[in-house]
Amino acid sequence: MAFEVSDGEHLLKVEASRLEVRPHDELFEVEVDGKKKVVSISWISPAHLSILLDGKSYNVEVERFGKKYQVTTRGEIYEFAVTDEREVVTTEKPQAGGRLVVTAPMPGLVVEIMCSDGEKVEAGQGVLVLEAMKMQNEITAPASGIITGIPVESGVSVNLGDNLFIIES
Amino acid sequence: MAFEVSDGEHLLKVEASRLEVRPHDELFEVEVDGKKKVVSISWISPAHLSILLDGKSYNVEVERFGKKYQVTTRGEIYEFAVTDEREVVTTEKPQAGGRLVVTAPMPGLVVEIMCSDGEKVEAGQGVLVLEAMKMQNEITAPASGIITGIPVESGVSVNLGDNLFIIES
Amino acid sequence: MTAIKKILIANRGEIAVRIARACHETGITSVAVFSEADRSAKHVRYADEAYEIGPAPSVESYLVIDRIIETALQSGCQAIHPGYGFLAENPALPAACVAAGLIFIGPDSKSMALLGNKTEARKVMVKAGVPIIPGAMEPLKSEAEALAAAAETGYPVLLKAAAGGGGKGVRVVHSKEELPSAFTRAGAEALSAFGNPDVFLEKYLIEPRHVEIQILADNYGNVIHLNERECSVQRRYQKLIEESPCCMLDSAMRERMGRAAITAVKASGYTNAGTVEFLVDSSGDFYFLEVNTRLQVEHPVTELITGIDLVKEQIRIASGEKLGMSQEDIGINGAAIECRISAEDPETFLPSVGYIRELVEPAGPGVRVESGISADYDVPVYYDPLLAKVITWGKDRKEAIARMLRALDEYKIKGIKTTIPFHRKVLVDSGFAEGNYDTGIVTRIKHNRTNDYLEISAIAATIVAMNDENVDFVSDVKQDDRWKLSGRMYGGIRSI
Amino acid sequence: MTAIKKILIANRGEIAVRIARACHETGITSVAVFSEADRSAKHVRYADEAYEIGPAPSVESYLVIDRIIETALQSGCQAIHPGYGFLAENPALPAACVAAGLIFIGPDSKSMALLGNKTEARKVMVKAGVPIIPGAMEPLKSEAEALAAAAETGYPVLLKAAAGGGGKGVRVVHSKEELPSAFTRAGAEALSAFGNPDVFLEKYLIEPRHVEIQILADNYGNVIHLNERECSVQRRYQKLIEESPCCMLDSAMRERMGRAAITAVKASGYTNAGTVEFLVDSSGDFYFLEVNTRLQVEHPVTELITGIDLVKEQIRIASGEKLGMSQEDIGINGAAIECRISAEDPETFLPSVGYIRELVEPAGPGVRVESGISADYDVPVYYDPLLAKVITWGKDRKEAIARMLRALDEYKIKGIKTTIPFHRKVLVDSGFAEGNYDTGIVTRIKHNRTNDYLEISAIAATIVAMNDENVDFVSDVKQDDRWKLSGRMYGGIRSI
Repeated sequence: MAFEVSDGEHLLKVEASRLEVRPHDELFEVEVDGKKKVVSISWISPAHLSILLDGKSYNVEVERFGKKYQVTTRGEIYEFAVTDEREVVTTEKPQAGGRLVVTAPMPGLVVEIMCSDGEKVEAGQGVLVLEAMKMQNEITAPASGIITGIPVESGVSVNLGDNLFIIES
Repeated sequence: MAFEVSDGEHLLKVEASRLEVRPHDELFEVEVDGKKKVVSISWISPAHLSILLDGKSYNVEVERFGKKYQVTTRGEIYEFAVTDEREVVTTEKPQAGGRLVVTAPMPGLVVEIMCSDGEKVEAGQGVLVLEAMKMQNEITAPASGIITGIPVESGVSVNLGDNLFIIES
Repeated sequence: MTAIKKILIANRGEIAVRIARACHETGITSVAVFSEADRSAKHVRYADEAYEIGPAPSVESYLVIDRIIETALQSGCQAIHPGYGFLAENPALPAACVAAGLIFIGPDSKSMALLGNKTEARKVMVKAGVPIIPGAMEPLKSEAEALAAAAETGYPVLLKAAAGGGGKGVRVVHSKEELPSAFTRAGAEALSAFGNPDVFLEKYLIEPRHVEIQILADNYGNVIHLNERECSVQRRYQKLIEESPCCMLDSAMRERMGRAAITAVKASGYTNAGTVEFLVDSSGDFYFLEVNTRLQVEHPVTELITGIDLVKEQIRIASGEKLGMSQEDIGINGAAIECRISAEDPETFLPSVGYIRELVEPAGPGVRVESGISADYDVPVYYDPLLAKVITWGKDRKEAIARMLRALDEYKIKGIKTTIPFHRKVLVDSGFAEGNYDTGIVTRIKHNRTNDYLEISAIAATIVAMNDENVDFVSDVKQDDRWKLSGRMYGGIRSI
Repeated sequence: MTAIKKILIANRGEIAVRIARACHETGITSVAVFSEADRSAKHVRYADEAYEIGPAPSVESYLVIDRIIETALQSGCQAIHPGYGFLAENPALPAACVAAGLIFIGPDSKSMALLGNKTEARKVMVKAGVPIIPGAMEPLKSEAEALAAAAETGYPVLLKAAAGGGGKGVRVVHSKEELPSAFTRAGAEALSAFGNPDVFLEKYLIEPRHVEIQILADNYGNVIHLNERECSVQRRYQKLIEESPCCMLDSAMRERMGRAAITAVKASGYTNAGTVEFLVDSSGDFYFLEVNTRLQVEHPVTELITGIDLVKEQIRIASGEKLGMSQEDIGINGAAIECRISAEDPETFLPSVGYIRELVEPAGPGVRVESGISADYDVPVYYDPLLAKVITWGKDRKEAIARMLRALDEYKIKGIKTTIPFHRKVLVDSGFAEGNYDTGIVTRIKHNRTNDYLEISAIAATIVAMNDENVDFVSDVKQDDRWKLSGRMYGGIRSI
């Protein structure tokens, strides 16, 4: 089965099939954009793979943050969406046009609401202040428009991904 | 339920019941030899407990080696057999009198058999040589008697606990 | 001289562990305190004793002086070490210690209060002849006063919490239009972080270098300095990377700054370990910024080049011993650098809290790690994002940097985002590599990504995604065998 | 001078990682080789490249010179670093390197062969005026010859593998009754471990101190020494703890031994890093033991007191550079100590192989760890039991020891038995603490256990046993909730 792997800039077509299971690794035949290679994969932990490809040794850490796979190796970090041919495996849902739901980028405490429901805001304008790890972080409007809902209030704790406010343009 | 905990020299009667489950620890009431105490237990990993007792903080590592619990804390190591009132939970089976089965104390390669089946041996006499991690280890007779079986031969690999030879006295 | 046999550590995280380690090495019993959220934290497990002091929010636990004093007394401690942050610069703690008959491991309440009040401190320095940055000498009472003071020194200006430190509650203001809202926010942050809304204003030097001098002062008037630390790699006045020696200083300038630091310390009657911070402009003129009346986060770089254990020296001074060394005994051996590892997104610096499911700390030649975390640890949202520090030593700066890059490559903290990738970018920056940088460096660093490992990373993402989705990507291996295999590979442990 | 851009590391475990780290810091590409059993080992994951070279037994992989040379050539390496053990003292490897146009990072084949042959080496030393231990100058050809030689020097005597080192194939024989079987076993071990059955005999000094001198020699006749290491904590001629400086040496004796070591090196035409081992008797007389023609396991203690990275120096010398320092540049900064952490029962020293399911390495001030293991790693039965080393530095010996005790307390290797508890016993021994010890110390150390933590340990064992046996020891918490709770506590990971 072929997968499409995208970091936003590049799109790679990756196909992988296991050739052999050995006591300390698995051999895969991998086809990337039409080129075939044999790679050895040793799972050090569920998030940590040792990969040998053409003799090169890569410690690759793969973590899932939300719907993206974040891959770290040799100090570089890539974030990928991975989709397969048959169906969408993981992908961002496209934003509904004209209506933006802004969610909490981290858990924290809402310490101040700077705008009111129905207010017109400019892109970049501060809407509320979220405190986490002793830092006050101003959450700004990602686009100009009208605030059509603020489901939180000052003094409330929110989790990562909780809705903070809605903007319609 | 009360347990008997023995390190060979000391026998302690320990009874534990959980008082409270909290987000980061569990409180137990523990009775040791009749004295009651409340302890806080936080499981850091399945083998690693953080215990608070009378304000003292103990990092306690508990590992099971065979049928014994080996407990390490503050640099001291204790090996316990733990038995409960109703039934034997873990204990060494008593040795069958007059017949000793000597097992491999570690995985290794049998590099030499120094006695033959039916031979009379003295306590401490070398019976075979087991090589592991590049060291040759002479396995000696734990008691005087007659070798009544050597189920291994030179060149054979053995695992921890595999039978090496039998002595009858 | 009072023998200190037992110390309460009024802190958490890596600095609490650091202090407990010094206790362990000197035969002193260490007592940890912890909030409800910290029962399984490393400092609780590390100390000899540990006592719960309240709910998770620090205002209800780590900041409650009475509770800490009471715990120290009940557990039989002779002394309290405050670490940094929390109560470390609150003069009420040393005062409460004196009242309770406890030793405070730090300066006395009076000199701490004097130096903690930035405007009072500046007055003392002016009097002692230590150069200061132009600005308002008093806290600003109103927006109008702030506007007037800014107009006098000229924009850009800095708004700083009078009780602050460590970059908290500091704002740069470029124009009078920005001033009103910045003044309100700075006051609110100052109140929230330090319990005191006072804010003062000073001239903002454009991209100076931040150079500080470590000092040790005993109770008998002996003061020495332990060389400088360069801390110009900052973001929003929060230090990120520190090093010693500073590339800009020659021995003459080091001596001048060291003398100024000693003057500052003597003028304020300060004792124990402390740090005199200066800003240095491109012409080499330096200005007194403030005295940090406590152990600094970055104290290990000084320890590595001098061989002196600063926490042990703090304890010795607090117990009434005289300094065991003089200025001539202090040399510079090689070079050291520190990177602060925080639970923050390496590009946006937004906090990243969560569960650490894999932790591999760097090791090997010249690498020191000070860490407050462990594997299988939930990073709480309540406290500072600093997780750990890596400090490397080299026979010269080049070797120290090479070792730091190696250490960062070895460091694996899985489950949350950390600033590790940010540090790599700074270390390979040509300005940093040449030692030619200032406090503007962070805004100039490019976050360029190479595509060298795009393909291998895409392959890895694909294989993990297939595994996650349980895609049966082989026909000749049964699903059962596959899991058995995985079980073996993860050593019988797997996610549930 | 040849620029070395890529190095094949013909080793495994902690030393392979150590060398790869030096490569990382100097911009050299590192190439690991591995046996089938080592695919997921740390050195394979650490290096930039890695190639499989054969089945698990080292005679079929790490000891196959042709395979290693071929791998070096095919991967485009300019040089091979042998580490210690395996092929490190086999002169066939440097010879094969020369034939293949590769640089061997170590001495040339000729001087290695000369010094590797203990009897030839002794002849050279006698000629150069370096004092040696009385004994037979030739390998023993028969039991009869062994008996005759022993009778001449007088019992006790030592039987040593001519090609040996590191305590392998060394036996003490107290009487002529013991000699025949010991002679047979020593020959067999020598053959198995080094591929050469030759054994020679020397007078056994009763409980001397083992003191060795680290040297560096370039290809231009420049030789310096980097002070001594005391390695008297040994069991069966296997070093367990090493330190520098040695308490017994004053600067005059250090200079005499250093000069003797330099003489030994020059007399044998040796280059690169090496170690001249001496035995020192209670009167302070010292005797040449052997030259270890490679990096030593214990090289980090020298690195910590001199600030010199010995692996980098090895690479520089091998690439044809002159020594960048002279004898006057070498000082002693503080004190350092090393404990070897092996997969062995701490009382019986029987090997303990198995699966490492939890690993916490020590850190903090003055602690260096060199490790070849990681969590979730199966320790293979095929190789040396050395897992890791802890090296601590202190401003004096007392601080170094205190830090080592702290480091050992922090070290957690769960799943197998290790020598960590043994080291604690040595460090608190009064003879060791006073620096007054010799090679007899290990047999004198008591393995006394205190009962201070008996009760808390019994409580812990009970609770874990109840958990293991799934005893429902509460009525008010449902079993389901309990597992949910445990799942949370282990962060969603639990044993299956």
